[in-house]
Formats: sequence, C-alpha cells, structure tokens
Amino acid sequence: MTNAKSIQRCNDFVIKFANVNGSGSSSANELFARAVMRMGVPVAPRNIFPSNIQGLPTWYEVRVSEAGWLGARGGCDMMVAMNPQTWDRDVASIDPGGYLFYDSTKLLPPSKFRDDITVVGVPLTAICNNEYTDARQRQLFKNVMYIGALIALLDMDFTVVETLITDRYRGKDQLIQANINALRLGYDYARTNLPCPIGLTIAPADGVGDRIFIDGNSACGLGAVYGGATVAGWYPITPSTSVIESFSSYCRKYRTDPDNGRARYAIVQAEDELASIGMVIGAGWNGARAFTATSGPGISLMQEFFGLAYFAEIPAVIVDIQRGSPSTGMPTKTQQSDLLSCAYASHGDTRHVLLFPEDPYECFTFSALAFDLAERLQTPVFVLSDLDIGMNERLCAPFDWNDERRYDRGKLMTHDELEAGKDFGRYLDVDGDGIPYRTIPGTHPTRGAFFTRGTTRNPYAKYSESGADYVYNMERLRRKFDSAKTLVPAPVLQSASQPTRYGAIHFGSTAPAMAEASALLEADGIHVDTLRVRGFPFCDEILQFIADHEQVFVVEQNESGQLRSMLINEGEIDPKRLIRVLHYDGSPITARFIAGRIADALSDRKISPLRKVAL
Amino acid sequence: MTNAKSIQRCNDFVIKFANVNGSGSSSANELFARAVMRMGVPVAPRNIFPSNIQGLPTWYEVRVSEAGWLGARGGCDMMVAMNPQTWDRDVASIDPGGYLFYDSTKLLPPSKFRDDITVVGVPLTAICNNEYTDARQRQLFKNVMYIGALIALLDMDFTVVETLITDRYRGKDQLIQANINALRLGYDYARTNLPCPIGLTIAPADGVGDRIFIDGNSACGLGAVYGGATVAGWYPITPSTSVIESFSSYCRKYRTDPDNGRARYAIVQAEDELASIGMVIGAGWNGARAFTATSGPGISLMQEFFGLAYFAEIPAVIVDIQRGSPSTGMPTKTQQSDLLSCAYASHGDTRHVLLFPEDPYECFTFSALAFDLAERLQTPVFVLSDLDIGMNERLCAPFDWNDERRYDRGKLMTHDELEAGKDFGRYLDVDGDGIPYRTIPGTHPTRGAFFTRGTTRNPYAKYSESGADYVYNMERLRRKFDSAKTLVPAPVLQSASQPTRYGAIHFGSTAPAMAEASALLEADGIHVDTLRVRGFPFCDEILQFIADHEQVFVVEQNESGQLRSMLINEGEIDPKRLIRVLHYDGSPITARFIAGRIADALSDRKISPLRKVAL
Amino acid sequence: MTYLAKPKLLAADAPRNALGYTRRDYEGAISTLCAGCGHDSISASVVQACFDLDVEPHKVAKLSGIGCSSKTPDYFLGNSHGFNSVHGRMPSVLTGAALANRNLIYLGVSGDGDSASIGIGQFAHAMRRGVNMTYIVENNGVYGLTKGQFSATADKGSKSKKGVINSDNPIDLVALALQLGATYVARSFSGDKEQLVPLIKGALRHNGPAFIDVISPCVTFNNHSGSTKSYDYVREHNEAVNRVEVILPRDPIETSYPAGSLRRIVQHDGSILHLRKLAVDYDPSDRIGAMNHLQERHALGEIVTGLLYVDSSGQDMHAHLNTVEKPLNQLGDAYLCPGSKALDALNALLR
Amino acid sequence: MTYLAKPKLLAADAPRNALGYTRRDYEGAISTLCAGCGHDSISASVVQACFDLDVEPHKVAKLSGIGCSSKTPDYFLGNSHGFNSVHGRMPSVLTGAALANRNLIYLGVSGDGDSASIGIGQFAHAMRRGVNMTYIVENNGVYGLTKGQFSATADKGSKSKKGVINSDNPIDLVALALQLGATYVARSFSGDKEQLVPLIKGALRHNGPAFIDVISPCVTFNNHSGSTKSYDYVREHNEAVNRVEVILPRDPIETSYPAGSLRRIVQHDGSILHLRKLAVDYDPSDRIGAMNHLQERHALGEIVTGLLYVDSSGQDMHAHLNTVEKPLNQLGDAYLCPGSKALDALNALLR
Ligand SMILES: Cc1ncc(C[n+]2csc(CCOP(=O)(O)OP(=O)(O)O)c2C)c(N)n1
Ligand SMILES: Cc1ncc(C[n+]2csc(CCOP(=O)(O)OP(=O)(O)O)c2C)c(N)n1
Ligand code: SF4
Ligand code: SF4
Ligand SMILES: [Mg+2]
Ligand SMILES: [Mg+2]
Repeated sequence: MTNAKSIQRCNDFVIKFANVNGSGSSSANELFARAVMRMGVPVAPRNIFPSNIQGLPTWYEVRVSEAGWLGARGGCDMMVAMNPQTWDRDVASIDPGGYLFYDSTKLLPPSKFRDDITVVGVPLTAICNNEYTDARQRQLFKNVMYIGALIALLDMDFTVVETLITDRYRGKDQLIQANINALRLGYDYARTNLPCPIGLTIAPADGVGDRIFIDGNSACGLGAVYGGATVAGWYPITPSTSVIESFSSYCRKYRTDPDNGRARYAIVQAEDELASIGMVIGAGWNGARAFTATSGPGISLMQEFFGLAYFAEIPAVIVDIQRGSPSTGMPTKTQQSDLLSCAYASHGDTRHVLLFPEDPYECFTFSALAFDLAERLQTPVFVLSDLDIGMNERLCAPFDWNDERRYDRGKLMTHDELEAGKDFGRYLDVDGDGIPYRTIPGTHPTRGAFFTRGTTRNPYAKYSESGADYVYNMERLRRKFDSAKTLVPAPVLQSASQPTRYGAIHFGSTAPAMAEASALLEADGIHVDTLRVRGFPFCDEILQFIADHEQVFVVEQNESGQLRSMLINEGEIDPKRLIRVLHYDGSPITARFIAGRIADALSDRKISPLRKVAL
Repeated sequence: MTNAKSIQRCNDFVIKFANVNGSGSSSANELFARAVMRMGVPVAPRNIFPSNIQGLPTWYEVRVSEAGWLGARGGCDMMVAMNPQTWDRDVASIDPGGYLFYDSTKLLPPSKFRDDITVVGVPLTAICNNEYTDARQRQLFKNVMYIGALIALLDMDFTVVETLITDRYRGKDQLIQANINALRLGYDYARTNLPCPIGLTIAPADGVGDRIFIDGNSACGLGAVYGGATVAGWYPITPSTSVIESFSSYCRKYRTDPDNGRARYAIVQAEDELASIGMVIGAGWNGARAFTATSGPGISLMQEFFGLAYFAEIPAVIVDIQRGSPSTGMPTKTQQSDLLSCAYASHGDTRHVLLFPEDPYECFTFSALAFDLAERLQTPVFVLSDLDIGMNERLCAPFDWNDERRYDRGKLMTHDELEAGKDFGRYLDVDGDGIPYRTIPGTHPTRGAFFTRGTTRNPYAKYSESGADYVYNMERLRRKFDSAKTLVPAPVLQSASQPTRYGAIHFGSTAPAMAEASALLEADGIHVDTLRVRGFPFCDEILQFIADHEQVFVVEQNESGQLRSMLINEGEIDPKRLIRVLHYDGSPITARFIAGRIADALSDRKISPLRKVAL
Repeated sequence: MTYLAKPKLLAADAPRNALGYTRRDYEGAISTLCAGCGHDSISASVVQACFDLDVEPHKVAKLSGIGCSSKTPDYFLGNSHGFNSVHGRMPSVLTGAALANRNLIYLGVSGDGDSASIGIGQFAHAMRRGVNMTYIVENNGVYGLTKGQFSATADKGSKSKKGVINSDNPIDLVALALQLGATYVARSFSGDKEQLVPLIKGALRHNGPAFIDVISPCVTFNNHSGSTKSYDYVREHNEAVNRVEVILPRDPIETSYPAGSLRRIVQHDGSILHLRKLAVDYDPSDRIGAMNHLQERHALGEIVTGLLYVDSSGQDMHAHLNTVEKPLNQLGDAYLCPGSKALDALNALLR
Repeated sequence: MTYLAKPKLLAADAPRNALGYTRRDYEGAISTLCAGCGHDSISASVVQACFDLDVEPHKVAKLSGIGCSSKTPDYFLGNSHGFNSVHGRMPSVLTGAALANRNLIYLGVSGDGDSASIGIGQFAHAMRRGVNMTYIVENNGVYGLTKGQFSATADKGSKSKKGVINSDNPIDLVALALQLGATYVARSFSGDKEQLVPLIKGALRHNGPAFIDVISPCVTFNNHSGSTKSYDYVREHNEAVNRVEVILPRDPIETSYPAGSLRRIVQHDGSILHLRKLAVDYDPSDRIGAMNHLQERHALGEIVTGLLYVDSSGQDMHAHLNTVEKPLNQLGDAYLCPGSKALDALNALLR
C-alpha cells in the first residue's frame, strides 16, 4: 500500500494532528513532540486552535528538523486525521507523496482518499471499545494509542516515550501503567499489521544539546519572578492569560516564605484592563515592581493610563502577547501588530520603550530586564511577545542568571540624602540624561514628599500652566528617551557568507523563519545580511545597518509595516530604501514566504514600494 | 504723562485684559471685541484661562488688525491690568512704548511701573463704590466701566457699544440702562480727566465685510444639526463641552417638533467616554447619524471602540477638540497633538479618516460633511479641531447651505432590493471601491439580517477564522481607505507671488498665522508656496505639492511633527525633504514664530532635520 | 458546530404561531458551546418566548458583549440583526441603538464577567437611565471563554475548579438592578425553562429596563461541588417566590382564581402578568422589601428566583428625552435640516 | 491661590499633638477652589482628624482622580505623597499602592462624578476587594470642574442651575458600599465638621474599606433652590442617626455613660468607637437593616448621616492574599530572586 513516489525523509518533515477541541488530544500530541526532542532531534510544535472551549477543530503541527529550523515550514508530510469535521481539508492539505494516518474502524469510500498519498489506517475506536468501558477513557486513551502507533511507524524509541510518561505521572503508578498499556496497544498493532517504518523516520541525533523546551508565556512569568516583580494586576485575555498563571505558580514555588508560608507577592485579578494597569501604576508609584499581561484590546483600553505613567514618570511593565487584530480580530491567531499602539500609546506626543523577544529565552531575559529599565527610566516598558512565541513550546537556550546582579532601582533619593539636605526636584534634570530623581512615599517625615499628577508642573513638581515649564518637561522627556537607546538590548547581526548590498531587518517571532530564509537564499546565491531588532528606541547600529545597505527588507507579521514606519520616522530614513515583507494572515510566518518575497523583489527589481501599500 | 516714543497705531495693535477667573469680566471684554468688529475693523480675541472655576488669573487678548490678520501676534501694546495677582508680569509684558491701563484707586509706588510705557489710571473701584452698594454689582459694573474708558481712550464709537448692549439685553430695559450708565461713567471720566485719544486708536473701516463672529465649538454643534445628527452621546471635558451645549441649544431651536414640542434628537450625557462612543456606535449601527465630542483623554479611552467601529464598519463621527497633552497635560491650552492617536487609533492595523477645519466656517462645514463621509465609508470620521479654534470667537465666512443637497446615506440595501432577491454580502466588495452594502436592523422580515462582530468573518458576515477571509477583509478595508482620498476636502494652495522651490504645509488653526507669515516672508523677499491640508487620507495633490518643492516646511502645533510623520509614511516621502516647524507650548502659534523659523532655516541652511528631533 | 450543515427539513405539522412562523424561524446558527452549557438552555427559552409572543424576528435587535454567553445571540433569532460588540460594553451600544429606533425590541445578552466585572459601570448606568430593554445575564460565576477564572458574581467562599477559594464579596446584579431603577427585575435558572420562559416573555413586553439574572452553570469550569453556581447547588438552594404567566390582550379572557393566590399586573402595552405566589408571601411591587428579602435569603445561602419586582408605571429613556414618536433613524432630511434660510437668519445674528 | 505666597508665621503657642506637630504641619498648598466650596471644609476636617490622631504625615498616601474634589489632596497634608491620577480611576491606583506597601495609611479622595459616573466600576470593585483605605467622596451632585452638569448622584427630579430637571435614577454610593462589602460606611455633610471629623478619624483607624460619602455643596453650580445638594437643603433634611467619638488606646480611661445611650466598638487596631445614638434607635452592626433604613428615609427625601455601618472584624485585601508582613516594596533582592541554582534545576526539568 505504500506507493512509489512517497516521501522518504529522516528527521526532517512536518506531521500534523487534526483533533477536536477539548478532546484531550493536546497532552498526547505534546508527548509526541517531547519524544522527538528526547531523541535529540530538534522539534517545533505549534497549536492551531479556535476561539472556543469545546467541540471545534484544532490542529497540532509538529516540525521535525535535525537541521534545527524552528520556524513554521508550511505544508504537511503526514496528517494524523482524528477529526471527521475537517477530514476533507485535512486530506487535501497533505503534500503529494505524503502520508495519511486515520482511524480505520469505520469504513470510508475511496472517494474520501487520494491516490498520491500513503494511507495508514489503525482501527483505534474498535481497539478502544473492547479495551475500555468508560467513554472518557475511550477518548483519552485513543489519543495515547495513536502516539503508540506513530512510534512504530516512524521507527521511534519506545522507551523514550515510556520514560516521558513515567516522569509526567510520577507517583501515580496506575495512570502510568494505563497510559503505557494504551501506548503499547497502538505500537503493537502497527508493528504487526503495518509495514513499519514508513518513509518518514526519526533517528537518534544530538541536535538538541542543552536547550530547554518551554513556551514563551511561562518564560515571561518566570522572568517577572527573577526580575523582582511583587505586584501583578491583570485581566484574563487570550493569549496572555498563561503569563500570569505562570507567574503565580512560580511565585508559589519560589516566593512563599519558608517560615510562615506567606506570599512575597500579590496578584490581583482586576475587574478590567483599566484597573489592571491602574494597579500596576499605583504599585510602581509606591516603589514595588509591578506588571500586567494583556493583548491588543487591553492595550487599547490602557491608553489613557499609559499616558499618565509616561507623563508622571512612573515605572510599569506591560507584557503584550500580540494576537490577530484589529478589534477582536483573530483572537487565537498570531500577529505583530501592536507596535504603533504601544510605541506611541496615548493622546499627545509620547514615546514608549519596547522590547522584542524572539523566543522563550528572551521572554525570560527581557521580562526580567524590563523591570530594571522601567525603574531606571521611570516609564512604562512594553515586552512585545506574540501568540506564536507565547503559547507554543519552543526549543531555546537554557535560562541563566548572574547571582552577582542586583536590581537597578534607578534614581531613588534616599532618606539620608534628603536628611543631608540634598536638593530634590522630582522633575529636575540634574545630570543631562533627562532622568530625574524620585522618592518613594514614606521616605522622610518632612522632606521629599511631592504631588504626582498628569498635568504640567515645574521641575519641583508644583502645579504649573506655564508654557516654559511644559517645554522644559517635554524636552527632558525627549532626552530621557534618547538615554533609553543605549539601555535596551542591542540588535543581533547575522552577516551573509559574503559582503552584500542587501539587508533584512526583522524582530520577535520572525527570527527562526528569517534564519532559515537566509539559508534558502544563500543556497540560491542570494546573500542578505540580517539584523534582528530587540528594542525601541532604535540604537545607532540599526540606523548604521540601514545606511550600509542599498536595499533593506523589513520583515514583519502585520499588514502595514509598523516597524518600518517607526524606522522611517525615528531614523529619518528614505522609505524607498526599506522594502516591506509582510505576512499577516494570522499564521506564523515561514522561511518559504520570506525567501520567496525577497527573491522576487530582487529578481524582477520591483523593489520600490508601491504607494498603495503605504502605512 | 504720555511719553515721547510711545506707540502710535491705528487699527493695528494688541490689547490684553488681565482679570480674575469668575469675576464676570469676560462678557465685558467680549463686548469690547465685538465693538471693534462692528466698527468694521477685523478683530481676533483669545481667552487665556486656567483649569479652574474661580479665583485664578485669566487674560483676554484682543488683536485689532485692519489688515485682517487673525492669528495670535504675540506681544502686547496695551495692558488692561485688573488683576493684582499678576500685576508684575502683566506690566513687564507690555511692549516698550506701550500703554498700561489700571485701577488707580489704590496708590501704587513708582517701582510698580515702568518708565518706557504710558500709564493710564482710572479710579474704577472708587467710582464704583460710591455708585453701587451691592458687592456683585460693584464687581460687574467695574468691568463695563473700563470698557467705557477704553472707548474714549481709543477714540471708539460710543453708540456702537450702546447698540451692542441694547441688543444683548433686549427686553431687559433696566439691565440695559444700568450697563450703559456704567459705560458712560467710565467714558466720561476718561474724557474729562485723561488726554484722549492715546496713541492707539480704532477708526471706522470696512475690513469685516459679511463675515460672522462665532467660536468653533458652536459651529461644530450647528454643523452636526445641519449634518442630520440625531443622536449625541457625550461626556463633559474641556475644551469640547461647548460643542454639545451648542448642539443641544441649536436642536432646541431647530429640531423641536412644532406640532407637539417633542425632540427630533436625543442627547445623552454618558457615564464616561467609553459609554459615549458605545452609544454613538450603537446608534450608527441602527441607522441614525450619531456623534460625540471629546478631547485627548477621551480619545485614549475610546480606542477599543474605534477599532470595533473600524473593523465592523459602523459609521460614527467624533469631534476632537485638541488640548495640551499628553495625559491631563495643559487642559486649557491649545495643541494639535492627537493626529496619530486618531489616524491609527486602536490596536492592530487601522487607518481612520480625519478632517482638519481651519476656523468656525469649516467647523460647521466639516462637521456636517463628516456624517456623509461616515455613512458613505461606513467608518469613524474624526473632526480634529482644537481649543484655539473651538473656544475663541473668530471672524469667518458666513455659513452657507445648499438646499438641493441631500444626505448621502451611502450603500444601504433596501427592503425592496432584498425582496427582489438582490445578493447581500455585508462585507462583500461588489464594485471595487472596498465599500460593502449594509442593512439597517428591521429592514426585511426574512432577508438582510446579519450578525455584526469585531472578529473576522467572511464576506457574508459569517464567523470565520480563516486567514483567507481575514486577508480579503483587510485588503478591502485598504481599498476603502483609498476610496476616501477623493472624498475628503481637497487641500488649499496659496502660491507665492513668484515661483519658488520652497513650500510649507500646515493645517487647522495654524492657517491665519501661516498666511501672515507668508506675507512677512514675502516682505523679506522669501517666497513660500503654502498648502493647507484639510483631510486624511492624503490625496495626490498633497504628494504632488511635496514633489514640486525642493524643501517643504511642515508647520504644526505639536512636539513631534505628527502630520509630517503621516506624510512620510503615507506618501513614502524622504524625511529629509520635510522640515519641522513645531510650536507646542500650549499658546497659539504666531506668524512671527513661523516666519522666524523658516527664515532661519533658509538663511543658515540648517535645513536637514536633526536626528534627535525625529518623531 | 458551525462546521456541520444545519438539517433543513421541517415537520409539516410543526406548530405555527399567529404570524405563521414555526419555532425554527426563531432559531439561529448551531451552538458552538460545550455540550450541557446552561447558556444553550437560555437560548432555547428565548426562542420559545419569542415564538409564544408572536414577535416579528426582524423587529428584534439582539446585542451582547464578549464571552460564551455573549456568543449566544448568534444561536437564536437568525432573522434578527445582532451585534456582538466589545467586552462589557453592550449596554452603551444597546442604549445608542435604542435611541436611534424606539420601535424595535431590544434584547441585551451578557455574562457575569461581561456585566459584573468589566461592564458593571455600563450595566449600572443603563439601568438608571431607563433604557427600554430586556437585559439577560447568563450568570455562571466564572469567565467561561477564558477558562474558568472567578467572576465578580462568584460567592465569597466558593471554590474554583482548581481549588482556589474566592475571598472577594460577590456582586448581586439583581440587588443592584433594584437599587438603580430597573422596573422589571427577575432571577431564574437555566435549568428551569418553565420558570424562565414566562419571565423572558414578561420582560420583552415590559416598558423600561427589564433585568433577568439567569443562573446558568458552566459545565466545563464551574459545575463541581464547592461551586455555588453548579446545577446541583442551584437546584438545592433555589427558592422561587412566584410563578409568572403572561397573558396577551388577544388571549381568551382568563378564568378566575382563588383570591389572594394570584396577583394581576397590567403592563404598559396591555399585556397582563399573572403572578402565582409560592412559598413565601411576597410583594413584587415593594422595591425596598424585595431588596430586603433578597439580602436576608442570600445571607442564608438561598437563591431567590421569580419575578422579584415590577413597576408597570415606569417611564423609559425616550419619555425622559421627550423624543418624537417616529424613530430618529427614519426622520428625513426635511425634518432634520433647518436649511439655508434659517442659516442666513443666524448669520445675521452673528455680525 | 497658589499665586499668593503662603504666610509662614506661626503663633508660638499653637497647639501641638503627641508628635509635636501643629495643625499647620498637616496643611497643604492654598486652595484654588471657589470661596465657600464645601470641599475646602472637608480638607480642613482631614487636617483636624490627622492632627488629632497624631498621624505621621509621611505615613499617609493621598490619592485622587480628577475634579475639584480630586484637587483637594494638594490642599492638605503637604508632607504626604499625593497622586492626582486620572478621572474615575483612583481606586485601582490606590489598590496598587496599597499592595506595594501595606504599612501606609491610604486616603482616597474623589468626587461624585469621579466615583459614581466614570468611576463606578472601580469604586465597586475596590469595596468588594477589601482594600484597606479611607475612601471619601466629596459629593455635590454635579461636575464642578466642567461647570455644573448633573452627576450620577443627583436626585431624580432635582433641578440644575440652568433649570434642567434630572430624570435619571440617582446612584447612592452609601447603599452600594454597604452592598459591596465596605466594613465602615458613613455619610456626613461638609457643613458639619463636628460630625465629620470623628467619622474621618474612625475611618483612618479602621482596618478594611472605609467609605464616607460627604455631601459637599458646590456653591458655584449647585447651591440653588431646587437642588438637593445645597447647603439649605442638606441642613433641612439631614437626619443624623448617631454621633461618633474616637478613643485611642493611649487616651484616659473613659467615664461611664447611661446604658443604652452609648455603643462601644473596639476596632482591629485597639481604637474604640463610641457611638451616641440620636433620633432613631439605629443598629450600625446590622448591614441589611442599615440598607433598609437608608432606602426608606431616602424615599422620604431625608439624608441619613452618621456612622451607618461598621464591622470591626473584617479582613482586608492583604489578609485575603496572605502577603508577608514586610511591605512588598521593601523586600530585598535576596527575598525576591530565586537565583541561578534554582534556575539550573528548573532548566533540567525542561529538557
Ligand atoms: C477588553 C477585553 N478583555 C478581555 C477579554 C477576554 N475575555 C473574553 S470573554 C471574557 C470573560 C467572559 O466571561 P463572562 O462574561 O462571564 O462570559 P462566559 O464566558 O462566562 O459566559 C474575557 C475576560 C476580551 N475579549 N476583551
Ligand atoms: C477621561 C476624562 N474625561 C473627562 C474629564 C473632564 N472632567 C474633569 S473633572 C470632571 C468631573 C468632576 O466631577 P466630580 O468628580 O463630581 O468633581 P467635582 O468637580 O464636582 O468636585 C470631568 C468630567 C477628564 N478630566 N478626564
Ligand atoms: S466554557 Fe462554560 S460557559 Fe463556556 S460554553 Fe463551555 S460550559 Fe458554557
Ligand atoms: S466649582 Fe463647585 S466644586 Fe468646584 S471649586 Fe467651585 S464650588 Fe467647589
Ligand atoms: Mg460567566
Ligand atoms: Mg461633583
């Protein structure tokens, strides 16, 4: 039944699981991905799920790549079709020569299949039904069972999965046995009834190294713990909710006072996003490190408060897990489309500090760093992650922390300095960096108290309606923003194998696809230097990179080229030199897409952007 | 007591009244400005007031200009110093050779004066105290009294003011008499005890023509009435509140059903701005013309709803009277700093239609037009006025209306079309302009109903999470926005007296200062073509104007050059070609400032903007 | 699931109402909610109520916020215009819609998170403004769509599925509605259609703000023991004060009932509410008494259901605003635009 | 007016409190409010209360929203940190501040527009969350700073200065506070310092959410006849249920009073509230009874003032969250950062 031109690949293919939302398949699928990783083969899984709790279709796409490409690839070499609702499109979506795995309990007419793919059937339901009586069990173990079958079909190491199961349910021996049995049932059936392995196989390798496997939101939550956050005000919204769930579970683990079991943190689920950010600002004003996590709609609701924190100069950290927008948009799809609404948040002239993590490692690092920056700069700092990074497990460098490191509380005027009579002007620029000193409420009985407000005031925080005071303040805020350029993470340069006139700028979750795209292009003899922007305001290296290249592609996952607009405005760049490469349909960007667009642009020289696609 | 080098000018000077907030001086001062206008001399008054109800200093600056310059001029030829609190700065702010008018009842030491100005004292308090017993009367009539004195000092026509008073208090004869007596008291005192006239005089002229004298907010409210607005949801905020006050009083006047006295309109003071815009969107969805008026903080709070209206394509009109920002900023000062937060309002990729009125005439016209555009384009339309236009009376062309004109309800699918079986796809682009058809709830018993949502849906308004549907929609929205280019008012070109390589782009309340600046520059032999932008998206003429000039100055009243950023982004313009001329201290921009900046730039050729003042 | 095509066949003998519509004509898209979700029963009750009242579907506007509950308007009245707005802001959007056209029936559907958490302000102000609407909160004590966090209606001390105990005081939307001026206030249970359907009918025929708090268990996240919004808990603690029957003017003249047992309330539009007293002697016209009763029973852990308060004499927002009879969205140019003459006259005054 | 320098001279014999501070040490910048504004009297009462309680000024954090009322924190306690946040959002900002440092005294000042209109949601949720604060609403029934529009506390039927009649139902913040879980609820009148000062003192010493609604006439926009928030109206309709006296632990042992006439409540921090009953026989420990009384009297047009409800056993937000004693904003790196070892262990689990 395997046919001639069927795909033959080892450690380099995409397998997709089609399931029903809420059917408990995700943990089984995740088990599969981990198994691949444990065998030393880099793996990149992605959930594709609806904005719904139960009953709608979901997919779990696993990219296996010994070469280490972790971006979405596109296409599908093998489909595990467990959802009747989506059978037709699932079958249609298999690459020619690919494989279809299905539950062969019910007979399906040939019309339901394709003759250019290999069909692998296992009577999962039948097996389950005579193994288990309880309906929920039948459902759950069916999932484990197809994993078992896949182990055989892909020639994987059974013991690896066994160990995973044992680790996961440590202590619950019954559960362990039950799962392993189900696994075994599927494995044995395949071994005895199907030609194993098929053309797609997974062989032990050592492509993983010491990397860890975790989702970005968990990493953000952990980063907030390490960054010293003690207060979180939040409101649930997909895809950011798990940031707080992670923060609270890590806090329970690391921040529970050993002596009395009390909490060294406070997490409050607010009534909405206005209250969440209000709490963060109140806590920041009062000297605690505070943050919130949200997504697009929350960013819109917080605008007024962002302006207050900016103008009154209060530290705050906002983790924005971007999703398909505008409005409610595509709440369970990914996008990088909140840059403008964060960078220039709130009415009037404002500029905000942004950080762009590329993966869970940077989600951890930048989330921790954000608190230092927020206190150093006394302003809101935004960590702009997205659903692709945030809600998918990703292989990344292990987290590290330097125990010598101390939190940078920024310019805090102390009780003793005040006592010694040091001049305190809350909004006074004492050393030219635009950053004034602040005091924490309660610092000194008679000195250092001031009145915080969103209105104009003089350098000594006294209410003022004088244009001169206003301009002094705005110019200082501008200097302060310039000071931030050297504090945000520097960009990461990836030079082509040989000097080139072409460059590409990207950021965040585009990184893995960009890296792979560069390789694809190199293979075609197209050389492109790439620069990954990691922070805003933009430091000089970024502008230099643009100056050094004749044409620079700006690769983004939004419709209007938001980073490009910011580069043009902040860097005074001629738009003609920056070419948009935009992917924004809600799916993660792929190397194929990027390479294709760049190649096209360079080939047919249609490189000057068209008016109609202006920002 | 008049000294040699004192200023001698007729119909061309600035007189400033320094008063205390809440002392009832404003109506007297306004009387003065109107009198100048009635004498046929163009006049431009401006209130300078604090964010406070009573007791703080206010100023009323009246520019008298037979040449017709209505922008703020700067400087002060005569100060009417009625506020002890601010005496010193007021005296100091008089131009050398200028005049000081004060209440000479209390003797002041010479140190309180200057010897390079002419001092004119009238014992106002003394006169009042032996004329009136009631304290409030003493206060009020003192104001009228100094106007009387000014009539004599400036050689104005007493009867003109008499008539004004008679008109104002028509029917209240006692009040008329009392006021005229007070006026007379001041007038006679001056005539008999002071050398009249002084060097500043007002002579009859015919510089006013058929122009009218009204503030921009009243004009916006009237425009909404003419534009067919029936629903207003609002929340009080300075400086926008009077837009609604005007709308309601004009509605009472023009929209009260003659038969039964019932209202052909509904105005609801909402609990906050989120509710205001929510009501507007609900009403727009249901087929009524609805609007709200607000200012910066309101714009920030409405962001989420703007995104909904944009994405769900619901007509809405927002009148934004801009004020000093960010945050609470300078709530009683003027600025043009909400462009970015309106143009790209809400998270995700959005673009909104903006209109920029220059004066009350355009406030009226554009407010009315906004409702046609909102329904034609099925999207929010923003009228961006500001405090300078909105809260000051301004001479402008008389309002006009073409009775042939019918409201453009846009693409509405009717009951009969549905009945006839016409295909209805709520989000389907049937003719390439990107604008779909809509139905009003209740249109047809069994056809045309659809479910409105902020999530992605297919062209037939069915819920969808498909990337293809999303992209179709985003591309259509882009086409729709392009369609708007030809619908917004075209820019106004003012060519220099001779061909020039230099151009200046400006908008809104900058207009009068820009016009005067051009004249000043022409006088110095500097020729600049000016283009006044009146709408966003930008039509081709604007980009052509930029293309046609080597250097283009972009004159704005904000700190970052927001219009410039939009021009660069939307027009793909090389930033180097656009030079910022920014005034943002909260005071209205002046011709002196603009001309000075442009002259400097052109002289010392420091014309390429510096990195550090990027957007 | 929207993915499954909806069976179109219809029994020939399906009952039809006065308009000739069958129940099917009041249904909507197929629900995508979890099997057993209380919200689906409420949708069914709305369908039944509209069918019984011979409501013309296109004369109904259904609006909601965001949440599983707010999705439901997609699942009933497919021939009515619907608006799934933004989270917590349905009341303002509905208010605007009601201003635009006073002649439609406005049905607002929301959740406890949507109305008691993010939306509490708009809820409160819609009530006090007298918006003529039926406001249904599908109350499950949690945020279903975001996977089960406590909402503001969760009782103090109740346990989440993950075992967390809620320490905040609950917001009782019925108590608020009573306090803020709703003129028809009821509470019911999604599991009791017999009680719910007439309550919805009465609300749809009521003039002014009608609020119904429907306890609607979330089977996926809040149906465990320790929850006070589970099917079991509500069944055990449900204390119905009365049963309602809605009689339309066109209905046959009612037979007489033993005095005292029945209370007859004629609504603004001529429809009649028959209230059959249950357990306690309860006076639904005494607002303060109602609040008192509610609070006392709540203190005892009981859930008071039924028509708790009704004032059929109340005025609605349009009465306050004294707007014309004709819907504002139907006034022609001539009625709205004062024209050029008026403008010339005005110009004259401004010189 | 901030423009006038403040006279610095101070009578040598000015009374000093236990900390050696004079009343002047509790004052702030000179008020810029209208002469006669009720708000200024409240500021004076705050000054008096803090002076009497020997509060260390720098241990107080004063927060407000936007409005004339919200400006007042600038006019008292000049040695306390203040935060004039954004309109209607003081409660969330204060909540965050309270989370950061549990050891300061939190004084939230707001207006009726700030709290009952735009801020009603945050008001409600701060109460139900049990934030340990004194929340004062300076209630004048209008938006003073924007020139006199009705606020949501304006009574139905009351007349605006421009002659408009309010047709919306009023929001009674005291009734809401009682319903939502405030554990110290009072109403007073800016014109009655004798009543107000002790109420503020009791609130400042209360553990948990203490709410005081102070009717504070706006002389400029809402002091005319037809207003139910004018000095005259409030004086005529003020019905005080009790008088409070706050006894600190360090105060001399109190003399005995005739039984019944006096009620003694010991607060969490040892301070004692002496309640002297007035007119009616009123039980300030009966929450439901309090709501009932309030509503009944309101129906009669009376304004019930005094300490309406107090529960000295209540737990505050920090108790709910079980946070450590030491303020979170004072925990050093060592207490917050798990360090590299923990991280290595965690990495191991993630492979
Ligand atoms: C501004 C905003 N914040 C958060 C969300 C995420 N969100 C969607 S539904 C929901 C809560 C819904 O709870 P409820 O109203 O009780 O409805 P239920 O799902 O329980 O029926 C939240 C927080 C959102 N959509 N918009
Ligand atoms: C977001 C926002 N909307 C509107 C305003 C304008 N505004 C300032 S104060 C105020 C109302 C204040 O009323 P209240 O809280 O009762 O205080 P009062 O002045 O009466 O003491 C309003 C609407 C604002 N500052 N911010
Ligand atoms: S999650 Fe809960 S509320 Fe949402 S559909 Fe499922 S059962 Fe219903
Ligand atoms: S306007 Fe009213 S509230 Fe504001 S300061 Fe004046 S009197 Fe007080
Ligand atoms: Mg819920
Ligand atoms: Mg007020």
